[in-house]
Order: sequence, then C-alpha cells, then structure tokens
Amino acid sequence: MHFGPHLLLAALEGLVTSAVLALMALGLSLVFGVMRVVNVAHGEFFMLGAVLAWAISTAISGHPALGFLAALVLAPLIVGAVALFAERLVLRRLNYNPEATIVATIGMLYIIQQLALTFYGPEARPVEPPFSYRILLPWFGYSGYKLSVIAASALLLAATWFVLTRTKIGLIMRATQYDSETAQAFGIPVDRVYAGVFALGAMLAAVAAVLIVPISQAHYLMGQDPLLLSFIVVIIGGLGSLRGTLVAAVLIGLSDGIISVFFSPTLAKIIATLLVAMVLVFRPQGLFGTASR
Amino acid sequence: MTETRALTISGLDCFYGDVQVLYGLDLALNKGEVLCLFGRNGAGKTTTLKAIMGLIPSSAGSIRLDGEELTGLPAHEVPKAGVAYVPQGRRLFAEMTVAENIEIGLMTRNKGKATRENVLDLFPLLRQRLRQRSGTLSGGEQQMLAMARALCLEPQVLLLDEPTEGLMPSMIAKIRETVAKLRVSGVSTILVEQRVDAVLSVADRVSFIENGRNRETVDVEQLRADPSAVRRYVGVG
Amino acid sequence: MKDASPAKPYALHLGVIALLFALSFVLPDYHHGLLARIMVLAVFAMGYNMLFGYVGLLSLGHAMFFSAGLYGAGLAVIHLGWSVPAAFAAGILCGAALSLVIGVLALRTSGVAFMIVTMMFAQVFYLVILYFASWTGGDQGMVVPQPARVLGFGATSLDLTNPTVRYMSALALFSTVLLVTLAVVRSRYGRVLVAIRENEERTKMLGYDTFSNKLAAVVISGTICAASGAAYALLFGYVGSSFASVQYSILPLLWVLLGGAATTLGPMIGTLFMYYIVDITSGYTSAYLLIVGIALILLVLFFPKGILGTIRQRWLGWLP
Amino acid sequence: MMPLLTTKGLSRNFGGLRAVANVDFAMMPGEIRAVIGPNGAGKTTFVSLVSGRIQPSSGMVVFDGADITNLPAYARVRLGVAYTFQITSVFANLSVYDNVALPVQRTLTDGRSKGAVRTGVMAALERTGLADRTHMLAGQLSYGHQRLLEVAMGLALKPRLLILDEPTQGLADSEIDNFIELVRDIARSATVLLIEHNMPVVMQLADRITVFNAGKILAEGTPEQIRANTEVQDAYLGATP
Amino acid sequence: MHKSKTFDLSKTGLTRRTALKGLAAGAGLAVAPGFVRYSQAQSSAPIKIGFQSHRTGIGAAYGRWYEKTTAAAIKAINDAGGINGRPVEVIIEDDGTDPGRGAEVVGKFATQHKTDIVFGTLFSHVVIGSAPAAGEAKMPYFVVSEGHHVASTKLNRYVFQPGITDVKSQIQAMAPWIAANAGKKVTQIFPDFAFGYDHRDYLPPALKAQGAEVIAQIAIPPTESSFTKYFPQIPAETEVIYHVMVGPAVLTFVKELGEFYGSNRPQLFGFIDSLEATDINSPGLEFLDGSHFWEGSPRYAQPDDSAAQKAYRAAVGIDDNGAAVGDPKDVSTAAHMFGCWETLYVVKKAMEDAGYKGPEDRAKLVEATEALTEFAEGHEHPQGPKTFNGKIHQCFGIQNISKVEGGKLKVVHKTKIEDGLYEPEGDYTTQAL
Repeated sequence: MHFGPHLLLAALEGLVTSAVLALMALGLSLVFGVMRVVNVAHGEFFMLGAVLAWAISTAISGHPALGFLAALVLAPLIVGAVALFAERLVLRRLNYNPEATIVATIGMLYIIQQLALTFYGPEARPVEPPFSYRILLPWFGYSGYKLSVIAASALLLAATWFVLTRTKIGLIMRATQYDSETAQAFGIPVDRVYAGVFALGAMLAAVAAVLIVPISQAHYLMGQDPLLLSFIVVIIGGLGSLRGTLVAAVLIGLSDGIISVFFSPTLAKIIATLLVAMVLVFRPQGLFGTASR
Repeated sequence: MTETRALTISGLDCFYGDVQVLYGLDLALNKGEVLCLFGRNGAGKTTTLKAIMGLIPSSAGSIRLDGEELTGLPAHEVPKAGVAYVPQGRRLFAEMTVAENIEIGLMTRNKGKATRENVLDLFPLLRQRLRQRSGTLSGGEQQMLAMARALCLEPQVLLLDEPTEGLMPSMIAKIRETVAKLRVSGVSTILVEQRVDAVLSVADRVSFIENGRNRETVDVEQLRADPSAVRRYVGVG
Repeated sequence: MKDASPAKPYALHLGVIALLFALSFVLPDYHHGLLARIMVLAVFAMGYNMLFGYVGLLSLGHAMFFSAGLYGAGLAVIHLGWSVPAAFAAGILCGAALSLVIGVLALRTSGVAFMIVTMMFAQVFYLVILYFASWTGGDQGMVVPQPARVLGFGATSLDLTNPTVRYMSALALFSTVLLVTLAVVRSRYGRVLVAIRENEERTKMLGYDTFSNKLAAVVISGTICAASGAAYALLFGYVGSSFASVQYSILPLLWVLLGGAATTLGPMIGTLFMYYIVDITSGYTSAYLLIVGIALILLVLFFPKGILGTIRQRWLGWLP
Repeated sequence: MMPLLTTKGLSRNFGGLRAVANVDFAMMPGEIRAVIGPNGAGKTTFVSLVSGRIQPSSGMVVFDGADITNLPAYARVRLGVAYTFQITSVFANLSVYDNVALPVQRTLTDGRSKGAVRTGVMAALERTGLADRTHMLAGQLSYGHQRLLEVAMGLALKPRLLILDEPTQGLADSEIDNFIELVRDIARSATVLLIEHNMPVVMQLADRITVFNAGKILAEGTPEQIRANTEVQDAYLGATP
Repeated sequence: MHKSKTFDLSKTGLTRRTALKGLAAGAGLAVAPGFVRYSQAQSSAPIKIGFQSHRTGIGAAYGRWYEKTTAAAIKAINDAGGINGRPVEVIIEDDGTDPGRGAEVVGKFATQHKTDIVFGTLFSHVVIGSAPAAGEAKMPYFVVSEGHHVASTKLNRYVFQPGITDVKSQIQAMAPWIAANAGKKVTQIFPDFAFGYDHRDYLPPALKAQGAEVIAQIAIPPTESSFTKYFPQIPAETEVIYHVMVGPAVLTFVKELGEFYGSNRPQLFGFIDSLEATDINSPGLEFLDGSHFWEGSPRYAQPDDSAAQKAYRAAVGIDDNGAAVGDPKDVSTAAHMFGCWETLYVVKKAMEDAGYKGPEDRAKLVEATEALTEFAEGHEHPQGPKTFNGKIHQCFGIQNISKVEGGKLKVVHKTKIEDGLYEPEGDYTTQAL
C-alpha cells in the first residue's frame, strides 16, 4: 500500500484508540483529580461494562441495534451502581488515604475479575455492532462502526465537558476538586460528591467499554492495558485538565497508530512508549498542568 | 439574653490528631456586632472559626447559632444554617472564574439574582471581572471576591479570618469599610485579626485568645482607653 | 525512631534470621521450598520499600530492576556460560546501571508523574525483552540449565538446585539485605532519606543535594531488586518476560503496603501474607481471587498502615 | 571591609507582578540586619532569592566575594547561608533529635562518629533551650518550641549568614525575651539577617534596618533613623494606637 | 535433604485438603472384603496426578476444557479398573497461566501433595517456567502444550509431550498442502511471543521445501488489541495470509481483516488456536467462510468419525458442533484438549509397563515412557495413530486441515504421520535421571 493511504489508515485507527481512551481516561482523571484516589480498579469497571454489554445485548433479541442501545444505557448504570457501592463500603471508610486506597482498589480488582471469571467465563465474547457498514475507500475498506465510535465518543466528551463547565453539578465537582474544605464551607456535601464522582468515573469507563466491545470483545482480562494507557493519558495531559486529557489521548492514540507505519510493530510500541515517557521527563507537570500543585 | 446572641460557644474542646488546640473555649457573638478575635499565631483563632464551620470536629462543648446547635451537623450543613466563612488566604477556587465563585456562594442557600446583584453592588469592581479566572485577580480583588462569595449566603453570621493579610493600605481601608457597612446592615461578624489598628477601627468587642482559651473579652472603648491588654496578649505596642 | 538504643531492633532482626534458619530444619518440604522463594521475593519488596517507604517515591516500574537482575544473571549463564558468582554479579551490575539511568531521567519528575514515568520505562523494558526474543526467549522465557547452577569452591561444590542449599542461599541473601536495610535506615543517610520524604524543600535548605540523595536511593533500591532477580534466576532456574510485566511492579508495592511501608520487616511480612493467602485459599476454591480481594480490603480497613506499620503506630513505637 | 552579602539589581517577577525589583543590598560581616516592610513588600521573596530557594529573573547575588547567583540552594547552605522558614516547617514526624541531627551531620567532616553528631545536636538544643525535649516528635511541640527548633536547626548548620524569617511570630513575651538573647548570642559567631514584624524586637536587635515596600528598598539606616523616617511610618507602621 | 522428620506439617496439610475424600475412602476400605493387610491398602491407594491448570489468567478458557477432558478420561480409566488396579485421583492447582506461579505449583505437587506425576499444562511459558522445578524435583511432567520446546530438547528428561504433536511438526506436515492448494506467496501474521515464534521460524523453511515462500512476517505485540493499522504491511502480491493469533483479541483480528479486504481477499490459512472456545458463527466471522484452518482434532463431528472419536466426544460431553452438550454457546477447545485424554492413557500405559508403585519408581516411569514407540488409533487415542520418539519425548500424529463451510469446519485433508517427522535435535535419554 502507498504511503499516503497507509498513513490515513493508521491515523484513523489512532483516532479510534484515542476516542475510547479519552472517555476512559476522563473517568480516571475525575476520580484522580477530585478524590486523589489512584483507582487501580478502573480497568475492571471498563471490563465490567463490556461484559454487561454482552450479557444485555444477548438477552435482547431482534435487531442488534436494540441490544446495543440497551447495553449503552444499562451497562453504565449498573457499573455506576457497583462503583457507588464500593465507594460507600470501602473508600469512604479509608478516608481516601492515598496508600490505603491503592491496596483497596487492588482488592476490588481481584474481586471484580474473579466474579467475571466465575459468572461470565474465560472466553472472549463478541457483541454484534448496531450496524455493520463497510466504507469502501479507493485503497482499503474501513468499518463504518469505528467511525461512529469516534463520533459517539466526541459527543460524550462534549456532553461531559458541558456538564463540567456549564452546570451546577460540574461547578460542585470542580469546587470539590480545587479545595474540598472550602467547598464544605459553602454547603457542598463533599462526601456525596466523592461518591458521585467515583460512580461517574466508573460509568465513563463502562460507556467506553460498550462502544469498543463490538470492535474488540468482552474478556475478563481486558481491563489492564487500557488502565495503564489511561493513567498515562491522565498524567501526560496534566492532572485535572479536561483539555489536556483529550489532547493526550489523541496524541497517544495517533502516535501509536502513526509510528506503527514506520517500524515493526513491537519496535513501534517501544518507540511510542519511550517518546511519551520523555514528554513527561521534560514536562513533569504534563502538557496542560500548572507547574506547581 | 439569648435573643441578643447571634452565636454562643461554650466549653469547646478541639483536637488536631492527638494535639489539643482548644481548651473549653467560651465565646459569645452579639447580634449585629463585630467581635474581634485577637491573639498570637497558634493561639487557636483559626481553629475556632473552623470548629464553628464544622471543618474540625469538636470533642466537647457546644456551638449554638441563634438557639440551633451546630456541633452535631455535618460540615456542609453549617453554611446552610446561615454561617458564612471567609477563610485565611481567601481560598478561592482559583481555576474558576469570578462568576463561578459567586455562583457557588449563591448555591449554598439557593439565593438568586437579587442577592447576586446586591453583592456585586457592594463590590462593583468584580462586575467587570466576572469572566476572569479568579486566580489571576490581584490580592485585594481576591479578598473582595472571597467576601462577596461568602455574602452570597446572606448570612446571619460572618466569619472573617485575617481579611487584610498581605494587602496594601488602600485595600485594607476598603475591606474595613465593607465590614462596617455589613454591621450596619445587621450581619454579626467574627473577625480574626493581628493588626491592632484594624481591630480598633471596626470592632465592637475584642476577645483575647491564648493557648486555646478565651482569656478576656473587652469593649473596644475600654481597650482604646487602656491598650495594655493588647500588649499583654500579643506583645505589640 | 524515638528510641535511639539500637539493642532491641538488632535483637529482633537477628531473632527473625535465627528463626528462619531454624525453620529450615523443621518445615515440611513444600513450605520449605515456598519460604525460600518468599525470602528471595521479600528482598525484591525490601528494595522497593527502600525507595517507596523511606524516600516516599512511588514507582510502578520496579519490575524492570528485578528483571534486569533476572536477565543479567540468567543470560550471562545461558549465553556466556558464566559461573554462578560472576552471573550474580552481572545481574546486580545490570540493575545498578539501569537504575542509575532511569533515576537520572525519572527523578526530574515527582509524585504521580514519577509513578507513570517509571511505569512507562518498565513497559519499554518489557517490550525490549520481547523484541530481542532471540536472546531473551521472549515471553516464553528461558531455562537456566541445571548443571550451570552449581557454585564451585575448588573441589567442593554447592548445588543451588538442592533444596537445602537453595533455602540457605535465599536466607543468606535475605539476611544480608535485611541487615543492610536496617543499617541504612538507622544511618545518617537513612535520616536524610526520611527527611526528603517528609519535606524535600526543607531538606534542601539544610544543605542536602536532594537530587543526588534520591538518585542514590533509586540506585540502592534498584540494585537490591536486581539482586533479588539475579538470585531468582540462579536459584529457580527460569528467566521470563512475565517478571518484567506491570504485575510484577504492582506486587512489591502491594507487599510493602500490606506489611507496612517504611518498616524493615514489613516487606517480608507482606510477601509472606500474600503468598500464603493465595496458596491456602486456592486450595479451597477456584474462585480464590475473590477471597484474596476481600482479604486485602479487610486488611487495609483494619491495618491502614500495613500490618507492621499499624503495630508500630499503636503499640511498638521502637520498631524500625 | 568587604561586605559578606551583596545583591545587585536583583529582581524577580511572578507573572506580571514584580515581587522584587532591582534591589541593591549589602551587609557587613557580623552585623544584625533587620528587613521590615508591609505584607507583600517582597521581603520573603528577597531572602528566598538570597538563599536560592527561588531563582532571580535578573540580577546577581554575591556571597563572601563569590557570585552565587547560579548555585542551587543546598550549595549555598554549604557555603554558610542558612535559612529558617517563615512558617514552621520542622519535620513533624521526626524526633527533635533527628530534626537537629540532620543539619549537624551535614557539617561534620569525619562522617563516622555517632558521638560527634550527638554532641553537636545537644549543643544546639541546649542553646535554644530544647534539650529536655530531645525525644519528642517535633510535631508535638508547642508552636513556640517549634519556632525555636527551627532556629536550632539553623544554628546547627554553623552558618556564616543566618536568615531568620519572622522568627518571633507566635512566641509569648517571655519567649521573645529569651529569643532576643539567643539571637545576640548567635550574632557573636554569625551574621544575622532578620525579617521581623515585631518592632520592639527589631529595635532591640538590629544594627541596621532595611525597609522594603512594593518590592523595592524604601529606606535603610539605624533603628533611630528608621524610627524618625516619616515615609516608613506611613508605609509600614500605619496608625499606631 | 537432611531434615528432621519429627514435625511434618505436610501430612496435616494433606489431610486438611483431602479430609473428606480420605474419610470416605477409609470407610470404603474398612468394609471391603479382603481388607486385611496394610500393604494391600498401600497398593490400592490412588495414584495421584497433579493437574497444573490454567484456571485464571489468559489461559483460563483452555484450562476449563482441559479440566473437563481430564475428568472424562480419569473417569474412563477408573471405570476400567484404574492404573495397575489402582484408582487415579486428580489434584488440581491453579497456575494463573503464570510461569512463576507454575513453578511453585509443581513444587507444591512434588512436596505437599506428593503426587506421582504432574500433568496438563498448555501455555508454553508456563511449561518452560515450570520445567526446571519438575526436573529438580525429579517429577515426571507431562504437558499438553503443542509448543516445540519439549522436542527442542532444551528442557530436561522429566518433561514429556506424548499426547499432542508439536508445532514444528504440524507446520512441516501442512506446508505441502498450503503450497499446493492455497498459494505460493505467503504472508505470516503471528503474535510476537513464544507460540508465534515457532511459526515464524519453521514455516519459511517448510514452505521453501515445497517451492513456496514467505514474503512477509508481521509480528503483533502481545499488548495489541487492534490490528488494522498493521494490515497495509501485507504485500499486495500476497496469495495466502497465514495467521496465528492467540488470545482474546483474535475476533477483532478476523473482523478487521474482513473490513480491510472485503470480499476481495487473499486465501486465508490459520491455526484454530485463534478460535478455540470461540463460536465460528460469531458476528463478524462471516469473513472466514471458505478459509482453511489447522485442527488437531476436529471440532465438528465429521461423517467419517471413528467409533472411538464418537465415544470420546460423548465421554467429554461435546455435541456435534463441538460445544458443551446442553449449552451451544459454550464452545470447546476441541483441537487441543484431546491431548489430555491421550496423554493420560500414555501415562497409564507407561506406568503399567514400568510396574509403577509409587514416587520411588518415577525414574522407571521416565524410562518406560521413553521406551514407547507407537500409539494405535482407538479408545485411548481417538484423534488418530501416533508414533513417539523417546529421545525427544515428543509424539507425532496426523493433522487435519479444515475448511469453513456454512458455519462449520469440514475436514478436507488429513496429513500423514511421516509428513511431520524431522531430525531429532537432541537426545534426552543421555541425561542422568
């Protein structure tokens, strides 16, 4: 294939990666930014979303779009409820102590993974996309669904951005993030905000999972790699910066795609990872973080 | 007596971890007065304010707002009861705009446009800066915003922690002016200060805090006549 | 550190070592073998604790230091035919060199950025192992041949594959690192490390070049972890990329947090706890990860500073 | 005699704000110099520039004849520039002993002997009156004692220039008297640069006073001269009761 | 080992684990006629087989079916009188599909459960990680992994693979068919880890011998979950794409390949490893229609299935589509799991040949296994006849090439055993026992 089309394909692929990554990282960033909790179980909420998407979509017969849409609504709600429960039961009791929450979320990771293995099984199971339309370009074919994932993610990101910057809920969340004590002095129930943020973060991961699951499959170990990438995105973007998270997700997704054009796959991964690490070495506060925190 | 009291603290004990900071502190704020807490760093002034706000749990004693007990309330219910707080160092939500900071104040007790207009009338300067990120305001403007944000609660009781700290004289004058205006409008204020001149020009009464106790409360006229208490408790003169 | 008298801590540590020595003679075979492995991995945790517990730097990349030792020693035997001591030294050197380079780069950052940067470097290291699969055996790994794992002393030789020799070698490494850790922690340098953790800015203003001190800590920590990796390769005969994966960076963190960060014996306790809870529960149910997860959460609820950390805080203030 | 410390055109901007603007400053060995000025006048920024905690936007700092503008803070400490913090920043979770041992062990050259550290620590604690609290955690000390511990840590560095940033803040009257004695004692072996709000302390201690206002030096002179300076009165002292 | 035996925790450990079983067995023995002498009790005590299972981790889908097959085989063996007249008991330990834990599990079998042999491992990194522990414990270690590592003779004398042909042999056996029927210009796509390397290393020479060639090799990093971006690296002149993708991402791989090429695709030849435990009729896999797969044992029942094959399928509990009886969504790993069944019968045969009595006879068991040469097709070996090379501890059998047709896999070609034979690379029997 010629260089131009190859690059186009790599860029498209990169954008799909970015789209899903941005949603998931946004969830992580909220939890990390507002609660200062390093949520190691975030990837498991992602996995749970995918597994539920499979369960819901197979339970609903008829056109695949029906099952998919049901999953898109229900899976995040259920995952949010699970997260809420975990937050009330465990994280709050730990006073959100950073070190203790790492252990606790590792514990959650084990629990969710094991439950998925026991009740869902070790197989990778596919979810039928709501529509399958193959876009025929002069050089190659491309999945229409993948393009719609980019669009859906953009839409959801815009919605999240709107909620965070233009609504009372967003105002309350940001106030809690910047100064939780002062927020309390203005009647903000920080405790409940934390619970909500944790649930919302998990829901964003679940939405990302529902979107991606018709492309890849639901599998009980699928949470780990996206978790690591999300952490990278959050930090590269700069903690608490919505814009940074988005830019970093695009940067990482695209660089992953485009570098693969020039090198053999594993070497490309090495170079892409090293490059992103170097960004952080020379800009420790991330792309859009402020110098001192 | 009670009906003249805006806020009554009695026998308050507070701890930071294992360290006791307040030892049976008693304090009474009359309606419509400016009560100044005076004392050295570490005496317990800021702790007192935080304890009123419920930000530090009190292990003994009571804090009553117009008859309502505050100590049992979760921290976020205290402002809803009508106590507004301007913390030391202003503690604005620096990444947010001026308008958003004010919005948070308004949300606390579901106040609307009218309150907002009143508050902005009090600080007309802020009106031109509504869309500016509050962290980029000058020190004086930040202090105004911090007070504006608190006044959006239309509080019965206002707590001001060192509002003139780090400000230039003209700004200090402006802040004092505002405190005086608020007194006229009936807000009861507790003011933590370290500057004697600030105290004497705006306060009605002064409580001297030392080692977590209220040593003495005196009328400001009395203090003007005999400033020895100031010397005794703070060592300035 | 309230009690400056050194007698109690040293007695405790020597006691632990003596107990482990005695256990060698009474433990049934299985636990004997498992404990040898736990001791080697506890060294990994102790190396991690050096940086995380005492300097307060949370790394998510220590798998690379462990596997630098693992591959340094293992590949020296497999490809170069080096003797056990030479290979062990090679493993340690690899870890020291790698930690120096990583330290210089990663210490430009702090806090969560340090965590992520180290994680990414470790990921690079992991991928490099896969990329050079023709030398490293890739994810499949390589066996360090049994005949090469013999320590020769002139005419006599010690076979590292013999369980007793293996146990004693592991104990020797464990004891050395434990006592070195104790000495470092109680030394002036240890005091500086803790000071950096507590307040780096202030430490600078006492005339300490905190960057160099932190770098030294990264190198010490990396070297200890590499020693653990090298010992693992030589004692257990296998090198593989799974030891470089991110799980093996999270494990020492988990062990240290469970046992108690900034306690000398905590890493051992945490490793022991984690190993046995997996071992025991997996005997009862195939869903043992569920129990492990619940146990972790319960533990952290009741021992928020780890087992030893909480014991020290509540009861035994003199614990180092 | 050559000045111990000189700054030339020293400036530091924060965003658009000129916290310190073009300051030329000099002090002689052995003197006690007080720097006063209203809040926000740039005093702390100025001493932070001298100690190397922050880097200047322009200008230079010369210590004992050597240009130290580009030296990192720790290297300046090693040359003898010690700084005690405005807000107490002792190591709250370490014992009083360890807090002082940190600076003591740095200055020791033999590197080994535990006894030498102990002697040095106890000497510094004796001088500041904290010797009976050696094994307490620093965070459990009263505020005033924490301030003294700060000074003890500064002392233990055996500085040639000791910068004290608002050392009497939060001290009781009796403590302040002892403190004044302590600084006089320190001044026998070191030069002292003092930022202080408490005017009686300044007047009793300082050989000379430098007044900052809006990032610049407004006036400089003996306590008497400063007391008489009406400009200073207006800017700083305000209306006294 | 010089150790005091006064305090033996392992016994209590064992009792705890098998307390109920022990009680039941004891009760049974007590009432059994002829229960007189201790030695007799000893000789009828069960033979213990440690099953190193991938219950968790990436291999869990295989692990589950390996357990089912093993249970079926053990039941069949016990129903027919066990081994040497002794019942067989399987003790399962999870290795988490992790080589470190794998080695620990082997140690646990050797020293705590005191099993007679260890058996059942699939993933090659676990095999390689566990092999040293098995060798040191002198524990016969029968793997069902199909990797070339056993036959490479780089492991040790205690490791055997008598139930499934290794990949090197599989590739060699199939290369002629690929060259003759699929195309001459082959592009390989494989995972950049162990299992992929066997394919990377052995396919090019095997094809070359048939006058075909590998024109590109694309190794996909194991962390990858999306593949489209690598497809442009497939040269345009490619006639056959030879794909091996193991792990949960394989469906993505096939689907993306479909989206990329549409109907205008090169020939596809793949290893069913990719789609083990996955329904071939999953959405997105329509693209595979008409492509070919290697299968060890066919997933779908074939018209010419032997009686033994039918009996085996019934015993394990898979239907004609290779899914669990009663749950058509629970697809088996049919192409590999037969190896568990066959390996256990090899173990039975070798133990009986050796007159195996207990762990002290392990060396004899190794030698007896090495002495085996042929396994005839039948109940014990339902997949087909095999030869066994005792020097390299590896068996060689027939391979199936199946075509995807109407949502089923239909066997279109069976290789001969001779197609897959190669020169041994070493000789385990020269190693000391």
